[in-house]
Amino acid sequence: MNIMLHMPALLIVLPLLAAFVTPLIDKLSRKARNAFVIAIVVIEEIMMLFFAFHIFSGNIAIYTMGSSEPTKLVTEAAVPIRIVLEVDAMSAFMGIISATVAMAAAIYSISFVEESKGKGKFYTLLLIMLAGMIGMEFTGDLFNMFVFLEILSISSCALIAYRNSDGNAVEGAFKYMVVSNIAALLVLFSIALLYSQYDLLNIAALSKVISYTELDKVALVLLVTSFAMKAGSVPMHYWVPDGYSPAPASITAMLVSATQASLYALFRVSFTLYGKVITASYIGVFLIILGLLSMFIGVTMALSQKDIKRLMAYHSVSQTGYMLLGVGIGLYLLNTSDFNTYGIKAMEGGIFHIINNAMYKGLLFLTAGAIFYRLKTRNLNEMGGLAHSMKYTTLFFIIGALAIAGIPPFNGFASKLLIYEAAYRVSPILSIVAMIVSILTLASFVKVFHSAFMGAKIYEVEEAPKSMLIGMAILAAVIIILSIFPGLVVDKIVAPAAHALANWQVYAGGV
Amino acid sequence: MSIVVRTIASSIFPMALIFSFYVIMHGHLTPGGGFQGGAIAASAVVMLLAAHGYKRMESKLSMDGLSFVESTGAIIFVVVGLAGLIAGVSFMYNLLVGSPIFGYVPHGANGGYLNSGGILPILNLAVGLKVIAGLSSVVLAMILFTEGEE
Amino acid sequence: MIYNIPFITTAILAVIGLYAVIFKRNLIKIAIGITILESAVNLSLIAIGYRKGGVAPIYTNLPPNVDIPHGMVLPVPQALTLTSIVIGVATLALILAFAMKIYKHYGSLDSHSRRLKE
Amino acid sequence: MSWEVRKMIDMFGLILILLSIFTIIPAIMAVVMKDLLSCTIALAIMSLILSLYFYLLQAPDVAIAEAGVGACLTTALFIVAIRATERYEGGENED
Amino acid sequence: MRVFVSATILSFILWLLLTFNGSLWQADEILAGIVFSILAGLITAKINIKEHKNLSLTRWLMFIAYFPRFFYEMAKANFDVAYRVITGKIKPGIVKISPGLKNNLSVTLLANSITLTPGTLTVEVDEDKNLYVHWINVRDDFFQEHEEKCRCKYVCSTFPDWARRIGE
Amino acid sequence: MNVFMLTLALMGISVLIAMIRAILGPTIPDRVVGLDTINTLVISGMLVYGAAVKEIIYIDVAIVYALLSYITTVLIAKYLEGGKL
Amino acid sequence: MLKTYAGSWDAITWIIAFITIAIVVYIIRSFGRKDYRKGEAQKAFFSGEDVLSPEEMHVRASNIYWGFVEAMKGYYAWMRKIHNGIINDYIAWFVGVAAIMFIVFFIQEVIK
Amino acid sequence: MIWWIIYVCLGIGIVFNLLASLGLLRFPDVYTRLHAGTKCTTFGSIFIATAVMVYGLYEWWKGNDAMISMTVHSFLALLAILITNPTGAHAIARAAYRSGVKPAGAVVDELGGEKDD
Repeated sequence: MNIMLHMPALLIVLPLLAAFVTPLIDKLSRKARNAFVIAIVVIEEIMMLFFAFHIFSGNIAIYTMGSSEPTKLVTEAAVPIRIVLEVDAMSAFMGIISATVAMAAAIYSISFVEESKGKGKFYTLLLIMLAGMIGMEFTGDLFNMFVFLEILSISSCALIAYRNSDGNAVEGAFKYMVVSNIAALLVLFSIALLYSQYDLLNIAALSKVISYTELDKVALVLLVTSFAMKAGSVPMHYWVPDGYSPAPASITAMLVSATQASLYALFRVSFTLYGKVITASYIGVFLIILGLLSMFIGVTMALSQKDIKRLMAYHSVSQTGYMLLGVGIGLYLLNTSDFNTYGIKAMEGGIFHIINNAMYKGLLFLTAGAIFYRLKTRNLNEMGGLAHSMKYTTLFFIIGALAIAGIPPFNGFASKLLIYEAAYRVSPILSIVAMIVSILTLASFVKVFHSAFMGAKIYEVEEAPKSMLIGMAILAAVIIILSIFPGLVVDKIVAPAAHALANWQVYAGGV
Repeated sequence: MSIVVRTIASSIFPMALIFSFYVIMHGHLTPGGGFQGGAIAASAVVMLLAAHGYKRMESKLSMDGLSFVESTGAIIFVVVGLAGLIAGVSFMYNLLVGSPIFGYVPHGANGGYLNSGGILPILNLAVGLKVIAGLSSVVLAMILFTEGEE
Repeated sequence: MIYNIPFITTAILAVIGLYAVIFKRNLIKIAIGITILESAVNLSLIAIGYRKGGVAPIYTNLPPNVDIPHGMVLPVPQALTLTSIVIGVATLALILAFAMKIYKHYGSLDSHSRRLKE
Repeated sequence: MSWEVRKMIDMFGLILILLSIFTIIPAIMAVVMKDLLSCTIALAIMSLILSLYFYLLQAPDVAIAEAGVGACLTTALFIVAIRATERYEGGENED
Repeated sequence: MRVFVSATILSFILWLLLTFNGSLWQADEILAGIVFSILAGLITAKINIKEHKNLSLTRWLMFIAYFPRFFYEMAKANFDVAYRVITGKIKPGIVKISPGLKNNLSVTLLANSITLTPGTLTVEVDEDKNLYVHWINVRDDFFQEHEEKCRCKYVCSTFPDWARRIGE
Repeated sequence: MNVFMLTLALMGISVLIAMIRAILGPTIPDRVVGLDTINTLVISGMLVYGAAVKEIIYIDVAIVYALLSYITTVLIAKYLEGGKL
Repeated sequence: MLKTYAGSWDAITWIIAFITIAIVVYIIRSFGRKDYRKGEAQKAFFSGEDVLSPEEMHVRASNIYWGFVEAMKGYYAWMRKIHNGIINDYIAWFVGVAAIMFIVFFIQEVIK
Repeated sequence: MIWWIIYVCLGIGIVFNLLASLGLLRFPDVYTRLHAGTKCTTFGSIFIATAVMVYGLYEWWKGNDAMISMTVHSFLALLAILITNPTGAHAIARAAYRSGVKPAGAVVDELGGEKDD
């Protein structure tokens, strides 16, 4: 059997199966369970990398579940009952992010949540969350996207409330649940609207026949708004700090890539599903406006926070703004002559920023978790002088902070540079706002660095445990690789993803 | 609750259970399937809980056992799916078509033969197990929470 | 025209559900609102699948002289609705569990009472 | 009532209108009432009628699922939740 | 064990009824029926709390024979209630009767029979298996009677005897 | 005109009246009585509709309701009695 | 080598340049006086008084950027009002954005 | 002839269901409403189910083999109603009494003093 052929299904099924096996192994011994989970996430990562590079070399993988020939679809005239997975470069790109962050988070969690009971459930939910993310990114039809969206949000809600002795955690989880549930219901409603007209659920098949009627417009508005809310863009970002801050740190890192899965869905809908008709809409301008608002409001709110994870959560809103700005410029310029000159560069910047953000934001959340693990507080006012005792954590924090602020050798700078230039070409104001936001980001991380790590030694604490350091080191290593070889990464990984997103015909032609 | 309610609940329980099995097993023939049947059986469990009170049911229902059943159901489901993949066809491929057990799959309308679904009855059963255990344990967990508070 | 009635019902139910979520301060009321909204979406899905004079999409005991694919209502929306109901139970249970926990922590179900700010 | 209108509203349409009314009234009650237990009952009624609605729209599969879930499990969850919290919206002492 | 056997047999009969579709059952249907009946029986024996025990055929036959008699009473009383619905002439009250039954099943049967007969409604069953019945039209001569047997007769004609025969 | 459909429509009126009680009901038990009545009516409605379209499989739904509707009643009764669930 | 729209960016070049500049700076720094007196002469004073201990000197997070926050007081007051943490308002914002988008789409339709 | 049986059964069923609803509306308190609401509907349902059963038998007799299962399933539904409905009524009545609803205009209340658990 050709393993590459079955890879899309395997990548989703493996964490799902592991998730259900974990509680059984948990009954045997804890060590076995930890080893099992780590083995699974590492295998998943390796498989994902192999598969992704297979995809990046110009293939589109299609997998029809339950069919005797999985790569072949049923004919278009037949009812599209079967579940179809379709993986193009963009999906594979998102898949790499999810798998990497999940690997780091799973390794990090070994000692991070050791003291609390019900750890088997923790890993079950984490693996289900991973399966949900990958499923959402790999699926080729809209309804499956809804199902995986719900799987993702249910498991992540349960994980946010994992420390349920903390009132804030439960409250954040409640808010996230209500918000994501309503978003998902409206997504389902718009799927119903689309289905009622075309009798199709497959994204590729739909994108060929979509004709932009009134109902399509309603569906577009609902889909874009819902996914934007799930991605946490201003002014629907309120759940982000509430949900991110009380969750266990490894889960917060996962949540970052979960919101990016929603962002992927947003891009997929606006680029591919409505790719044929998108010139007739203002959706690109809408994304740019959302991006600008997200960047500015996110960063200014972050500046005045004193809870370290809330601060970082607001930064993640602000970074989402960069992605929306970059990809929004691409969408705005799509089908114009400027697209091939700088529109595609903006999109590359936005997409490159997705992987950058997942890595350094994940790393920063993990360092915040390490601080919380030792000090049992998230309040910046009660910290200080940690650089004396937590040397590696400090190092990782510096790497993450410099990367997020866009200080030159790091990857954040590369992606921001791409966005700045293209944005300047569209309108100088966009670029200036982006730069101001970048400066404010640096400023707020200087604040964190100063108040948490600098100063005299106040607390007698030890360095974070080894597994946590390994988890952080993985992400830091990825950041450094991304920083040193930005050209290579953009050429090999990001550009295929951007082109896959920009050309809906390729995706639609895959079916 | 009073004797009357308790007695009736106890007598209805096997009826609801067998009806739920009927719905689960005939999922590919009549309306119903794994989820519906599972919901019925879970409702029957809730009925017992309501009629007898948690205190009397405590020794009979355990969270551990339920979660074991739940995991088993899910694993069966995934493994049956994977079997098709390992056989080299595709995930969730209906392997049993044409085989003597569950094999005979006529095309179009039939009079409702039980063994005409291929792997569908197995999948339905797996989903049923999962749903029974899952929904019961949801209600049980919420009741436990209430109990723990007072 | 008469077959648009389910859609009108859907719209009204959706508005009621959203009203409850936006204007009701009680957390359990919010859960109720979400349930109503979900029912609205389910109803719309089923109504989309309905065809006048169709029979249920079940092969066994099919009435004689019914053309199989075209004499039936659409089966796909029903499958979608089923999934949606399944998910609905899970989310409802989770939301109510969170509401109970919040009540335990803060002694109030009011969404305005004590909350994460800024 | 003209002949066209009368032809349009056949028996099935009449039943659909009735069911729509029956679905909307409990929904409104579930939102408006102060006593959460009453809201739960209203929700149960809504789910019941909704199940009949599904049933009439030729979806017995969904009707069974809605029956199993709406008739018992939703109510059970709500009642357990109300049991653990408070019964009246806006606190016990208010109205 | 007894619970298991009775639940299994009941389940199997129900399964056969449910899957009967005009012609005789297929072998696989019966096989599945046996398997699932046993499963249902096992689960019932495991998690059900048994409140009664009986498995005799004569009792089931008696139960079936009880139906017409009961139905007659029910119909008779139903018209009475219909009359009261229309006119609104009611004289409610809660009375206590002591049928002297010992078994849970027979009490349940009696209580349900009383409840199903319009005009009377079991409100409460106490520890000594006395029934408190809400009666929609309390007859005056009920209070003159002091012997328990006769008091029963007003509320529930001969149901206690039937209940005793079936349940005990 | 199918006589079963007519029956269904007439039973709709009964449901309407019962629903008025469920809405007005001063106490919770009153509303539950309304719910119970509607339950029974809906079950018979399902039977009738199943006969009207000659679909045997529809009767299953009625059985489900007949078995399960009682649980709601018991649950609410349990709550009102004040016992722990 | 990352090619952007207007130019290019290469991290390795940048790092080499950075290291070169750093070495140059270090060399220049090493030209400084080596016989500078340690001890009393290095001690700093704060308005003529001794400096506080490092623990007390540590500026708490809330005080950092106090000036910035103070200067943008109006903006922050407005933001605080919006970020009120009420779940109902979250959904209301969502519905509001959707409504704005609907309006935009319909205006677009009307103009055409 | 068969059809007349069905008509009569349906008619009785509808009349009793309507009466039940009316009684639900007219009676003064929970217990009396229970009399009307639960029992009359059960009685009505028996007749409606009988009509459906007769119809199924008739169809079966006409040669449509599968229709017998409509009769059987209707009978099972009827059985379930007959078992559960009075129990539900009893449960509500008991709960109502315990939650403090007194029978309106009762001439006698022998349960009055004995509110034990």
